Amino acid sequence: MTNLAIELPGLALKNPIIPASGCFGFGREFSQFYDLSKLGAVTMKAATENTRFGNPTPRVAETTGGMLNAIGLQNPGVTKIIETEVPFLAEFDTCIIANIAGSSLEEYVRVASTFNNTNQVHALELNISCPNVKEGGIQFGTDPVMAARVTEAVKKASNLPVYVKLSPNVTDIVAMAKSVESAGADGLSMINTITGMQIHLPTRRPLIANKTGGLSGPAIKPIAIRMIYEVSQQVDIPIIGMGGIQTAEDVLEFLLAGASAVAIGTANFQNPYICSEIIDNLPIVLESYGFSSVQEAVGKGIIA
Amino acid sequence: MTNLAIELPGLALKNPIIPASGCFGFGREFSQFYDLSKLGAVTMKAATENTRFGNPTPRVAETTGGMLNAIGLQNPGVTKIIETEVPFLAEFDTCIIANIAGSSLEEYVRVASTFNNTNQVHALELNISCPNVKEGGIQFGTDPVMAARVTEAVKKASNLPVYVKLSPNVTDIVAMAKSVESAGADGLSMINTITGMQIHLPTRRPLIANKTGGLSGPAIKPIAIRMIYEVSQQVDIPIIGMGGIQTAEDVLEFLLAGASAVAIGTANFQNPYICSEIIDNLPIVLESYGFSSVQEAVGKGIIA
Amino acid sequence: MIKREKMQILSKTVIALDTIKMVFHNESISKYAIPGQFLHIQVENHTLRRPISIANCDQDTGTITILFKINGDGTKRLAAYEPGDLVDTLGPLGNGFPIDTDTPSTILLVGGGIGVPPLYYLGKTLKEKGATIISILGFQQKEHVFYEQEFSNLGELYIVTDDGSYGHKGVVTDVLSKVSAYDSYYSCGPLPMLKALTAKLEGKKGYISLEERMGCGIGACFACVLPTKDGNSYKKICKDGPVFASEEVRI
Amino acid sequence: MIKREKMQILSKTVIALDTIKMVFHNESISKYAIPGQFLHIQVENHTLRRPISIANCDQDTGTITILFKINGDGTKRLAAYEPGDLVDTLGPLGNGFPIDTDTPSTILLVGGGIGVPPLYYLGKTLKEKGATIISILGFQQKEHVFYEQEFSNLGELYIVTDDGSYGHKGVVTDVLSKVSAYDSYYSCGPLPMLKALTAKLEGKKGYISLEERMGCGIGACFACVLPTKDGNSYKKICKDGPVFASEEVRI
Ligand SMILES: Cc1cc2nc3c(=O)[nH]c(=O)nc-3n(C[C@H](O)[C@H](O)[C@H](O)COP(=O)(O)OP(=O)(O)OC[C@H]3O[C@@H](n4cnc5c(N)ncnc54)[C@H](O)[C@@H]3O)c2cc1C
Ligand SMILES: Cc1cc2nc3c(=O)[nH]c(=O)nc-3n(C[C@H](O)[C@H](O)[C@H](O)COP(=O)(O)OP(=O)(O)OC[C@H]3O[C@@H](n4cnc5c(N)ncnc54)[C@H](O)[C@@H]3O)c2cc1C
Ligand SMILES: Cc1cc2nc3c(=O)[nH]c(=O)nc-3n(C[C@H](O)[C@H](O)[C@H](O)COP(=O)(O)O)c2cc1C
Ligand SMILES: Cc1cc2nc3c(=O)[nH]c(=O)nc-3n(C[C@H](O)[C@H](O)[C@H](O)COP(=O)(O)O)c2cc1C
Ligand code: FES
Ligand code: FES
Repeated sequence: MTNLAIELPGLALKNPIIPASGCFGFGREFSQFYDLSKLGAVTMKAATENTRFGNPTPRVAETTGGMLNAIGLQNPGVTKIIETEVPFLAEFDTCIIANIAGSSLEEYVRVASTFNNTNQVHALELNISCPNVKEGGIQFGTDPVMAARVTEAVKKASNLPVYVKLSPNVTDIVAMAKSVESAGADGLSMINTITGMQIHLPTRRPLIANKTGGLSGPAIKPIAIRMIYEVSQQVDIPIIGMGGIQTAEDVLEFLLAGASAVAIGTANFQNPYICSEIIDNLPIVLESYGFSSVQEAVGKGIIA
Repeated sequence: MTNLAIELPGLALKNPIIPASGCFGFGREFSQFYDLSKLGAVTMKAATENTRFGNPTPRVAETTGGMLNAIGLQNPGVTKIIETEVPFLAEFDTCIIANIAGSSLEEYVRVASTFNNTNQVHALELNISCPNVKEGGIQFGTDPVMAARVTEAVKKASNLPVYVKLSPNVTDIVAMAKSVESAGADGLSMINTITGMQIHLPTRRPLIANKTGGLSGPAIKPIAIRMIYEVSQQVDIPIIGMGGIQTAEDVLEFLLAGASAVAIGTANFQNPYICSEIIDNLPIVLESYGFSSVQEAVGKGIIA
Repeated sequence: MIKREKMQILSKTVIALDTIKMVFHNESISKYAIPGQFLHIQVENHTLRRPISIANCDQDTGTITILFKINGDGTKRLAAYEPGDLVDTLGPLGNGFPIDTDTPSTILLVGGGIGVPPLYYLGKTLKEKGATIISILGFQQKEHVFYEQEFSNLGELYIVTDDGSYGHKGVVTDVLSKVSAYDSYYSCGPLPMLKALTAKLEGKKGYISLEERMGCGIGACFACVLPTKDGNSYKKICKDGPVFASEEVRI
Repeated sequence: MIKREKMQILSKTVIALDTIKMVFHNESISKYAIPGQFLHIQVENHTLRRPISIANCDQDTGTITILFKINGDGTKRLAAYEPGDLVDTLGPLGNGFPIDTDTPSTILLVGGGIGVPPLYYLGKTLKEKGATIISILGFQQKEHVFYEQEFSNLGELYIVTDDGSYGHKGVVTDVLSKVSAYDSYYSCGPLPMLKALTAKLEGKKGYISLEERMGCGIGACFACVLPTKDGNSYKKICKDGPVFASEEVRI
């Protein structure tokens, strides 16, 4: 029996498969396809202090091997999420990760501390890397000093483990990771989307109303694997890896690169059953490559 | 008659189509497929001071929508290139761009000045962005101060127009572009490849002997378009755009984003006739979107 | 009940310029689909599924019909599939047109271009339930016209083309004055058409079906939202729509 | 003359475990291809072409045969093509085996696994030119064995399998002592096999065909280089090879 369980700060995962923030809503829609109790955890759509309506549409566009999105953090606000979404997810036997975002350090702190009052959320994911909002978001994610400051402030305000979600839009991802590690991060999530743009020829306008959007999907997988490998060599906190995962084989590649668990985003749009199917396939794939547990595969790439 | 010609510093291009450095060798192999005089220009494989043997093999790997490469600047050295390759290319009625690389500022300068002695090369492309060599290369390409220094030194040493080839592996591409512009660059080439990695599951080793390689192909096109757009808004020197171009429609997208000419890399491997075919299709595509010349389309994206 | 099904193609026909009729066999989706709902179709090597309306459905034979226009790479690839091939589909998605079956009434259908398809299944269903159907269908040019026979079988029909190359010259709103009296209208088509129509028929009871580029198609990704009329809230086209009461949303 | 051709598939046969024989019709490539050359094959939705050796060629009928093993996604997709389909191919590429036709001689062919294919076209050609052929073919297991009949038609044949499930148990070098006298050898197979063989046959005149992951396949991208024996220079497998004199390169 292949052991899929893995223990991360605050997250006793039955398996390493987690739907990625923003690609799974608050779980409701996917609960009609399979029992969410099957999942290692669920990461909720980003929460901000107040209701946000997000960017104008169109908000998504297809690219070769991937897609762009500029949703713009649309969400009902942290209070409503705690009132109506968290209780729904808490019915399932799975961990809940709250993805939090803000336009200022203070907003991050207020959103984080609001989650203190619920005992149904297991960890926070600090989204300092959303490329799709005008203020906040990505600035925190591209400057190591700013990233450390917001991490430290949120750690102080929260009683939950904090995973910092890193942006790949940086020159030195290792510097970012080290900076938030020393600021007290319990873990890292990486990577968020890469800023991109596409122009529609007939109208000469960007295919996304917001001009630029975040690139996700298999196209970015090699970039994710490289960054996770580099970071895992230099930090001691665990990594939740993501970026283009579509199969259980991809999951193993992320584990070998140094991730301890993975998140699955874009693939949910092609196949709403994807997380469930990967959980079914993972033991077979692990075994066929000689691993008897997830834990055993973490960081086992031979990268001399 | 659609006018494909475009005039850039040192380069009176009959059309905006240029094979990208490293994807076309020194033209010999492709000259068996079509007359190289058809091309706007040819960018040669990178030249260093001495012969380089490059990285161990495997040096390429396929990814979804793209590929990784880590050739490692293998080349016969600048003197041999001038002796044997430039005269071959000079037989064709096309412009020649010499891509130059080095491990130190001094090497860049020596390589650049060696090209002063030939009057067959029309411009230099300063490759400060090769992610596949241990020293030099990418350091110059990720630090605006270093980039400006090498640009300035090469400009001083050379009597040719200098196009600086930018790396996308940076937090702030606009800062890089502005920095080399004020250092005297005559134009920009962008983007070079994005550093990535893939792990082969059966061996648990990277698919490329050098561990990481540079990601190219359609997968990176949205990143290229975004960066070219951003930079073109902030600099006054022309841009040679590249990254995933496969069709004449793609070329128009790059022009709309702000490129004045384009380079075609990875697509040459799938179809050795690609540059020739794109040159044939470009007038039709331009016309069908209402442009009567290449010049007219440059920067005409409506990106409010 | 949304399902992910491999639907088998029974037939493929070109019914107008770049316009394809494709009939599938699938017991499950054909059983549940109601007029106005759509399918989210996966074509090979594309990241995102393509939303396509259900143009007809037969529970007895277990068949589903779609009509689509070759627009970009995805629909081009879809059009290249052959009878016998299986197509990965998520459906039926969204809320259909509300069908008031209590009082027999007269219904106006207004379709523009590739917005026509869902109205056929709607008209057929309404007629079966006893309603009188009047249809106005607008197309660019003669070569784009399709389903004329099918709609004229439902009742009174007006066809308009932008250039007058077939039927009346003009846009759908130009013939509104010609049609007999009706109780409510249902419309699907390009946004400018829907804007003009709902403005002109302000106060009339009406339902419109909207399009937006989609990610998930099931309400999870927030790609396809639009504001409600009051601007204080929003709706998801894929889940809350694609059909909305005309006074409900701001278009 | 390298050409880019759409080659039509005439037939497709499974000849061993995951091993496919595919016959194409193409007048142009079949006219020029010599033993040891390869094709660079484009499969849909893959960035890079796949290099596959020419296993046989018939100028009269204009046919070309390849034998390939399903290895990863590309060869899996290639194996899914059907007779009648057109396959985008660049070829013939590389330099073939040098064929010394002046003095009739005895030739040893040593093939391992999916290195066997080019040796068949070579053996056939050499035999036609009057040479005596001895072949040693190594496979993993019984299920992998192919072209036994074809090679035994050429002459003396030894088949070895790693596990002894067919023919001799062991590796190709284990049966070298059994074969009759020969003048030179030609080999293609996995690198460890080629290393062992060239070491054991040091001093003998021999040619080996090498593999490396390729970009362009025509000598332009420097993806497929290997050092010459003296270490002072390099060769491109796609253009200078894939066949090299055994003393020429460092493997
Ligand atoms: C609810 C709904 C029902 C529809 N019903 C039909 C129908 O019955 N017949 C028909 O021909 N078309 C219909 N459409 C439009 C159809 O979805 C698009 O024509 C199709 O997605 C274009 O895909 P493509 O790959 O050919 O174009 P591309 O432009 O290459 O597609 C790129 C991306 O944009 C999206 N996209 C492009 N155009 C549209 C559009 N108009 N609406 C939504 N997304 C778009 C694609 O889905 C894809 O994600 C419907 C759209 C919606 C939202
Ligand atoms: C000159 C030459 C002749 C060959 N002749 C044959 C033949 O006759 N029959 C046969 O079955 N195989 C042959 N091969 C090996 C064949 O090219 C690979 O099996 C094939 O490319 C694998 O592709 P894939 O998509 O199935 O595997 P993947 O692993 O998915 O391929 C990923 C990438 O790696 C490359 N690659 C993987 N394995 C090899 C390999 N062994 N050699 C070179 N590139 C590789 C692929 O081309 C592709 O670019 C030959 C290789 C070379 C270089
Ligand atoms: C439509 C969409 C919405 C997203 N929204 C969020 C979000 O709210 N918060 C966040 O941290 N990441 C968000 N992401 C990023 C994903 O969580 C993930 O990091 C990224 O998409 C890479 O994974 P993938 O390639 O598997 O999609 C979003 C991605 C997509 C495609
Ligand atoms: C195999 C290979 C070799 C390359 N070698 C060089 C090089 O020597 N110098 C350079 O400036 N860029 C080099 N590049 C980068 C390309 O010139 C180009 O910037 C990049 O590949 C993006 O374009 P594409 O997506 O069209 O390939 C190389 C790219 C590839 C794929
Ligand atoms: S498409 Fe995802 S919410 Fe509508
Ligand atoms: S594959 Fe490009 S040089 Fe050999």
